[in-house]
Amino acid sequence: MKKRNWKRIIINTIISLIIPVGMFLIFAVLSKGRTATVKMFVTTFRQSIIPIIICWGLMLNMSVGMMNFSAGAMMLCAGILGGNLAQMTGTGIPGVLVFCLLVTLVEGAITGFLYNKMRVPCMVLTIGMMMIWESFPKLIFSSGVNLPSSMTLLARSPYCFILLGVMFVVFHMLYNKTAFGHNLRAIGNNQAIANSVGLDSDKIKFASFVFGAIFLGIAATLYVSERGELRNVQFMASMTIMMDGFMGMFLALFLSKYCNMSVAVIIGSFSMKMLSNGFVAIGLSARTRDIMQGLLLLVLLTISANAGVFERIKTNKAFAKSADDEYRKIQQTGKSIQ
Amino acid sequence: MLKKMKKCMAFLLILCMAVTATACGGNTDNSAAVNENTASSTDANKNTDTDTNTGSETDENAASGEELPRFKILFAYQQYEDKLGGEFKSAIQYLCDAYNCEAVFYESGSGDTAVGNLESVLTAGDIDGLISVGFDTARMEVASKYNVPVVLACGFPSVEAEVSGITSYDLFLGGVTDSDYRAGYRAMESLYEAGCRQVTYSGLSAGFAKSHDDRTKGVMDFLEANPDMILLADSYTMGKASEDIPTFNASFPEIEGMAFTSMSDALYNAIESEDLADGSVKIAGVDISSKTGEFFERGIQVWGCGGQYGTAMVSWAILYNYLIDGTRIISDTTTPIERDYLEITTYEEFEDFVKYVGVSLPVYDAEEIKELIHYFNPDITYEGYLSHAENYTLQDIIERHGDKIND
Amino acid sequence: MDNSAAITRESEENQRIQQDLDRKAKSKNLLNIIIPYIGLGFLFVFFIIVTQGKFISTINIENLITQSFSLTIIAIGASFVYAHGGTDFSIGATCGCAQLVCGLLIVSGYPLWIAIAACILVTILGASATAGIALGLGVPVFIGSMCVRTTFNGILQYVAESGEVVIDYKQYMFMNSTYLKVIILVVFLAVGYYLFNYTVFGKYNKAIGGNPVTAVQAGVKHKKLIFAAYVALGLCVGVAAVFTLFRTGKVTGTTGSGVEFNMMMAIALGGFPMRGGERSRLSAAIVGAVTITVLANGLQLWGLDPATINCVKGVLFVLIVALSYDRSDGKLIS
Amino acid sequence: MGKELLLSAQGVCKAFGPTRALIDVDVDIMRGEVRGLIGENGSGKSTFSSITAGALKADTGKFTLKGNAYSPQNMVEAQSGGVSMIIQETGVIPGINVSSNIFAGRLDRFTKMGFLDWKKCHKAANEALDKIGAPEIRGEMMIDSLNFEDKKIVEIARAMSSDPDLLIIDETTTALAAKGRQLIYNLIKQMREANKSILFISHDLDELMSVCDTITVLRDGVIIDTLDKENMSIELMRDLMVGRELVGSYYREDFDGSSSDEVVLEARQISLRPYFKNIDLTLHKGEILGLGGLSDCGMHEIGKVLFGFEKTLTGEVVLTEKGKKVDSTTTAVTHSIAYVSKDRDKESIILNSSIQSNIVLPSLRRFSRFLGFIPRKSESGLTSAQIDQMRIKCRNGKQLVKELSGGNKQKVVFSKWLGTEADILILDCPTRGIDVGVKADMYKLMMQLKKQGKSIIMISEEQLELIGMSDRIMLLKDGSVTKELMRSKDLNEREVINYII
Repeated sequence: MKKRNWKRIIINTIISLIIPVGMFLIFAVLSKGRTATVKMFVTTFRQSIIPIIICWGLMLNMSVGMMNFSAGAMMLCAGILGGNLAQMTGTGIPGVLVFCLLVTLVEGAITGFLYNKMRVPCMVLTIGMMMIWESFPKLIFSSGVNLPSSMTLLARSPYCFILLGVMFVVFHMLYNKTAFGHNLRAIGNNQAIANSVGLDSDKIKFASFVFGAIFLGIAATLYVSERGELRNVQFMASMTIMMDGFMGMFLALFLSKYCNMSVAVIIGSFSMKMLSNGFVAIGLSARTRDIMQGLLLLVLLTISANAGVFERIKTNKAFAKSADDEYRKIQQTGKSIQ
Repeated sequence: MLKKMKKCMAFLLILCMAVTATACGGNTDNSAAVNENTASSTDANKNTDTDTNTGSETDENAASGEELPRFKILFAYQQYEDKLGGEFKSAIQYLCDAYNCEAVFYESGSGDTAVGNLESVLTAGDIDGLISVGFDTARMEVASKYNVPVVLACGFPSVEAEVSGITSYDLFLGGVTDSDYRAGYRAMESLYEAGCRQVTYSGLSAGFAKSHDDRTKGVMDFLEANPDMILLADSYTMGKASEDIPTFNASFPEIEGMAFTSMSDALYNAIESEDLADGSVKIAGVDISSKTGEFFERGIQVWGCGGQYGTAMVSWAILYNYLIDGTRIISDTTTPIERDYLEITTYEEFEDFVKYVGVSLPVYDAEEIKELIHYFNPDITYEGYLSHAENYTLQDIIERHGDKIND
Repeated sequence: MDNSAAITRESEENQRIQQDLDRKAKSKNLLNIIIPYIGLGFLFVFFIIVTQGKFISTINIENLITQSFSLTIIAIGASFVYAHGGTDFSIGATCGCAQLVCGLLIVSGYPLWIAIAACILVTILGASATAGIALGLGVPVFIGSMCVRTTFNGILQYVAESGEVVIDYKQYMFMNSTYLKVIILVVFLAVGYYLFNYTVFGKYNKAIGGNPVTAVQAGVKHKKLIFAAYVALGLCVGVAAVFTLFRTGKVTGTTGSGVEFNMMMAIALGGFPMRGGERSRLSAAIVGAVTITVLANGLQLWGLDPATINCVKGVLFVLIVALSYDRSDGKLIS
Repeated sequence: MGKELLLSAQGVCKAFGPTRALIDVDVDIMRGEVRGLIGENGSGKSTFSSITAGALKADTGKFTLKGNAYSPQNMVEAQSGGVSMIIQETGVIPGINVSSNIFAGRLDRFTKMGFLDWKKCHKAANEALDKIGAPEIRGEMMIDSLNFEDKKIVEIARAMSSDPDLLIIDETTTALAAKGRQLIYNLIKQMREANKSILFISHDLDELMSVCDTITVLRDGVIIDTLDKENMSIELMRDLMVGRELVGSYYREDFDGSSSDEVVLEARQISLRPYFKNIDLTLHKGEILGLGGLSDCGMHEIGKVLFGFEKTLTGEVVLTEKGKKVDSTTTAVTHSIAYVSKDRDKESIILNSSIQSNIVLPSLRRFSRFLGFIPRKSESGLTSAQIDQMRIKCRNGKQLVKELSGGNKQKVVFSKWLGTEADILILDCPTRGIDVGVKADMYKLMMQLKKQGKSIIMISEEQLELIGMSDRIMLLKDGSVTKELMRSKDLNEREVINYII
């Protein structure tokens, strides 16, 4: 029992690491070692922190089959409001953190409330909310936010990793170790039954919005501190903020078959960043980069989507063969009897 | 179910009303123009904010304002969120207040939405004239359909078909543009002079704004002219420039220089946190932001430029000429009046720039614009405009109204 | 009701109860029929008031037609894709590329019809690529189309970088005539409506949206159908692309960006069920498309400050959805 | 056994839209009583039980449980109140383990300062499973690794885990094979001994007779009568619930198993991993071929392969006279093969769409005219014809299928295939969870089809049905044929069971 488990674990780890490692090697070769430096690794990892955290936030909604398009806008709104409020109140770095969290929490709560009241698909609702969150800060702080360098510390090297670590623990616990996490999955897997056996899906979905908001709040904090300034964006522009989060999430969804979700997200988002950075290091021009990225991404997803397909075919073949053999035997014996 | 619906309808209606209230009440003048019912409230705060934004505005009105006819001037720009957008807005607002005109701003949008938006905006209010940042034949067609004269500010079309298309319309009064190509070229040049041979460039997605495309062209041409300068990497993703810096740095430790189509604090911060600010890397880029000075002081930035909004003011003058007495300044509309940027290469220049360009009083005050208007100054000519464009420098601004600006 | 019911339910008040239950049901059905249009109606009234009637001036009505043209055409195609529960994020990029090809051909002097044909071909190729990826490679179409999007966007940028493609606008003014657009719109609406409601194509698509397994067990060639649906979308996008090109007169790197989101919003606003199935109605998609245009147009007419427009847009969006979305899934919605 | 009142319902009414499912229903259940609840499909049995178990809410009427008023908001509340139910259709949540299924919605009780304590949870789950006599299922197993039957057992465990005073068993036994049934009977015995009560809903009248103390008959939402042990009789019950005389017996009378030796469908050495290997099968014209076995013996998958829904790994399925290979459902349907799946709601019908579009779906290709045009008339024509013929209980063809009761759903499935005028029908558990009335109709129908020279493959877990209906019975055990029996008078359940266990 135990032994078999170990084997399984090893296999799974290998499968889930194929993509990042493979990509790393490919790029290392193509870029003549440029990507194989520690610096590159650290940079890529640091760049993927925000996507990872966003991704965790989205994942909570995603596992109930809800896609939150307003995530980027929520972050932007939080960043601008939070940053300004922190400066006004002179609460410094903790201020930024707290206010960003506060804003996203409120946003999450409102979205969740409307979702339960209106009973329209999350996708639809959040498109609307995106427009609101995008343009709301404009009415108050038309010129966005500018943070003094003293307040952007959180994005710097040790602290951002610490934050990541903390959020990792939080997500891992939330998703795997709490009743909430399991209720979430139950609803995600079959809501009709989950309801009929008495899971309060409204409550749980609302919670998923709020908990998701926590992650977005942290992401917003990092986002605003990393840039030190945020400008209000135009209609739907906030999508780009969370797009890499999205891409990572889909990869993670595939990987989660082989490793724990919380890790899968990290691998997924990291791979995505590696992809975009790798092409830069190779020295492709920006344009070809876009094209290549699209194609490689496709390859990547195809691989992960079809993981295990070949072994299935193989086992089927084996089964068919054995069947044939047996059949032939029976025939012969049948003949010999006659 | 129905009850639920009623409930959330009520909730949303309240939300809606709240927003509309802010929209009509708390906001700039144009809304007042369209719906009278809120005019009173907005007039009130119009006065207040114009007071704050220009000190010398009231006596302008006293001098010449009253008897001037009231024109409604439309200004088009992609997005007013960025710094330049803000500058455009306040500059045009300033002139319109000074000359008893009414300014209407709208976001032009791109593609066929741009055409649609223009149609709608022109349908909305009896617009007398349009100043547009970037323009094309399709929109010119719309404008002429609504019989609105147009002046193009910043980003004059370069493709032959486009130029002939636009200029074939009688209502096209010509264009005033910054020498964006030169700006791009100069940025690289100054990096080159500073000894950088291996550089990166961060631009904007092609087609988003003509001026940025021109800058990119300038950059590329310089690179061709000087093969010993190598472009290590370039990127054009909107709003991601600051995220590219770490990538560039990590994959090309040998970077010596970085050029940007538009500087912003985000970039400066990225450079800072990537420890590129130790002087190993020089930077050059268009647009001035709050951190620019510091980087000049530390000798990291070797070249910067700004002050485009002056161009918009000149375009305004051209339009006003046509509106008030039908004077056409530009006879041959196929070539725009080209104006250089205010270039900055030292910290001192930066200080001046902040003092004389980035303040409440625009680079041209109402009096100086008067000189450009035939109605007030009959002997103004096209040549006059050209020379006026020639000596658009910091020095010139200081001479013109340095005294008006109190330290 | 069958006779056994009559025996047990003949009692006075049971009869009465049954009657007013039936009445309730009737009125509910009636409501369900008008609900999808409430949002649009609300908007019309709202804008007519805030723009003091400018909104329904003849000139603006004409504007509305021309402005809603492309999106409506696309919505017709999209409704087939969404009917079987699919989606496509690549159409913006393919739309851009198609215009690029069309523009280049025109500029280099090929006859108009070739250019148009090529334009439509490109979008169909794009859509087929998306479908192929989803069906052949088993990648979820949502994300598969993202990849197609990135790729096509790259291609567009790649070419557009070397300078925008500008066609002789005035020479092709006839392509902008409102009459032509109205005619094409009517044709597409008619064909779309026919296909969607009266043919195997439409019905099978809806069936697949409802329950793929059942559809397959009923002998539906689902892959073939889904592919066909995407091709239909491609065709519509192609046509839209052609007219967009002649409306704008040029192709830049950003041409076509955002079309996919507009399409999605149209689908959402019209109350088109996101998972497709029986309840998908073509009219919903079209109402959505019109609503989007009305929103954009009306808010510009209203003349709000640019900063406010999007906020109001968002609120109105949510409001309309709240008014007119079909809620029969109740809690089970996701 | 003291006759003290456990649960009483007074004047319960419930309406779905304009259809009234329950009208003024009064039921009193004593402690230690096993109460049977019978009625045709759509007579309101399930509605009543769901309301009692808190899955639905009554419009009017009041419940009292153990003397005090009782109105549960959801099933969890009902369970804590002491009422729990085993649902008719499969009701386990996929993708999570058995424990979280058993304690779905009640996981919080195993949390220590917010975190789940799995040890405790699994332990409790295993106890529950042991208690109902299913020690082979463990809490830490993934639910998806269990077969249909064991999933049902997990549900039972869920119901019992809160040791209820009233257990509602809603048509569960019909879905179960021998093992599960035995398990349930034991359960009932235990409960009765512990002076607790059962509300037992089933279509198997003999079963009811043997199990129940009293039986309440519902028809069309109204209580017709309540019989106690003395005056129970199959005939009486049938007549009461159907409201009309059911003449003759239920299965076919004749015992002539011969059929024309013209083969219509032939399967040569078909296999499907991991279900079965090397099955040869021939179906003759006008023959009813029965496939029997335990639910996990692979017979259901055989049906799928024969229909071309699953691809066989070896050999082939051939339509003999046309010599056409059946490799896809499309070929199957176009060559008039029909398939009724066992899992009705998941596979056979589109819940969220109207009766009409369900019924016409497989016939559309036949209807389609020039340019794939489908005349509205042919659709509505077929629908109304089928609704009449099958006596589907509904407002009209536009009604959504999900609003129908189990049996009526099944009728819709049948009518959709009858509409295609198929020559070969593959019926997987055709009478699963439907009442006597409908059952009788179905069997009559099958005989009619047989007479019309159509061939039927009937896959069934009910031996009686197999013996009663088929000309030839193939019995399977773990994926291979163990015995082939011809129709004969002296064929009995015993015999059959020997070959399948």
